[in-house]
Amino acid sequence: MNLLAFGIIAEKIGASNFSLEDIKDTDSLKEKLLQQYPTLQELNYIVSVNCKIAHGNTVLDDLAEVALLPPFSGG
Amino acid sequence: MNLLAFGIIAEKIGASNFSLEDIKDTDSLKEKLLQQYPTLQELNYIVSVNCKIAHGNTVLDDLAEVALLPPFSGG
Amino acid sequence: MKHSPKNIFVHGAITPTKIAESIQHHSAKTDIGAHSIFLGQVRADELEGGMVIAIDYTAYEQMALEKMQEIREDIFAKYTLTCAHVYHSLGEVKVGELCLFVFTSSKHRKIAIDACEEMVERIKKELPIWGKEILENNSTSWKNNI
Amino acid sequence: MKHSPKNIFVHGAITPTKIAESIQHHSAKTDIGAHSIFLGQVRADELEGGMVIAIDYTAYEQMALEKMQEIREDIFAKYTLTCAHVYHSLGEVKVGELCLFVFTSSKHRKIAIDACEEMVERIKKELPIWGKEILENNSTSWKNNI
Repeated sequence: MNLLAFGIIAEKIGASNFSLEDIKDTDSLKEKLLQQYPTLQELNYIVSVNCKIAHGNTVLDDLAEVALLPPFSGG
Repeated sequence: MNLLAFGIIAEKIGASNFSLEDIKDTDSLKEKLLQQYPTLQELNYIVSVNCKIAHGNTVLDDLAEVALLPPFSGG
Repeated sequence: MKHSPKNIFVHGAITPTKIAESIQHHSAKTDIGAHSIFLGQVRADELEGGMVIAIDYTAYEQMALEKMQEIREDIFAKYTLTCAHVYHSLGEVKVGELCLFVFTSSKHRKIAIDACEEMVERIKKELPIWGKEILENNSTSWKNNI
Repeated sequence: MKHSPKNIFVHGAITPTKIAESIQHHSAKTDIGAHSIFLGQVRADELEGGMVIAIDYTAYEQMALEKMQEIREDIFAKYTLTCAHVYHSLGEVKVGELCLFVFTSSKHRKIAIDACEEMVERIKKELPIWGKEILENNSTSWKNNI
């Protein structure tokens, strides 16, 4: 599954575009991310699926555009 | 006493600068104005003395700058 | 010591260029985070005598400037502003042109926005300025803010 | 039918000239009586690592444009606006330069002012945009809107 990362998350991961295997939902995504990138522990972020914020645990389709979004700071 | 008139009051009186004799306070000013300019009857206006709005009946000094101000409509 | 009141009156319409220049002047004030601007534009209202094509503004200038100074002092006492600017037209302003420009700047947006709104309300209510609407058939009608 | 979202992003700072042009374009809309404008300016904040000299903005552009379209539709449903425009910078914006321009127009002032303020609040809170503050020693710090 392809993932997009933004802001401080992209900085910690070292990429704004990367992939992870065997992700069935947003909870397992977060778990896997923590295993692979322990520095994410201290960061807040939300997950969007096809440009909509995922509320609660959301099943992920391999074709969905999934993104990791730290707190917004536009303006 | 010299008087300034603005907006629709100046239009009704036909001058933006005119004088009236024997005015001791704002009540007598309003009375005198009505006698001389009966069309003011239908108009709302307030009186300012030296650029301050006169509240209630106010004694007038011959050297004061007295003005007749219809409702404001700036902006 | 009392400051002598700042002039706010400009003859004729306020131009977009003047607004751009005014914004540009603030780029040197690097503690500003937010600007709030209000612009009044002359509207082609349909009155009984026909369409409005312009408004002719007159003011009791000395009283308006003294009152504006008082409003400015109240606003600066209430809000932490970096600066505040007000311009109002005198004379004829055509439909579609600008007659009022209120501009506040602050470190934070809420302060700039609230101060700008309060200034606009007070300017409309308290400044001795009168607008005479000129209609397409050349008849006139005194504007009423109520 | 769903409209395709309007672009709001501009590369680098928003110039006062662009703002003047945007105001000028509204002179033909003669039912407008009031414009409300909000401008965000990059502030020289003092952080632990030193002074902020610029902010580098990035966005999840597609999501931001879709969300902005939703905000725009909500605002038009709630307020009787003639028009509303939003521009946000991407890339580097220096201290003193403008990064956000929100512009609403209406027949009456209260509507334009309230709609502008609500748009600004929602833009800051809901658009996936990130500002990275660049300090004078070239270190960086991710901006936090809270």
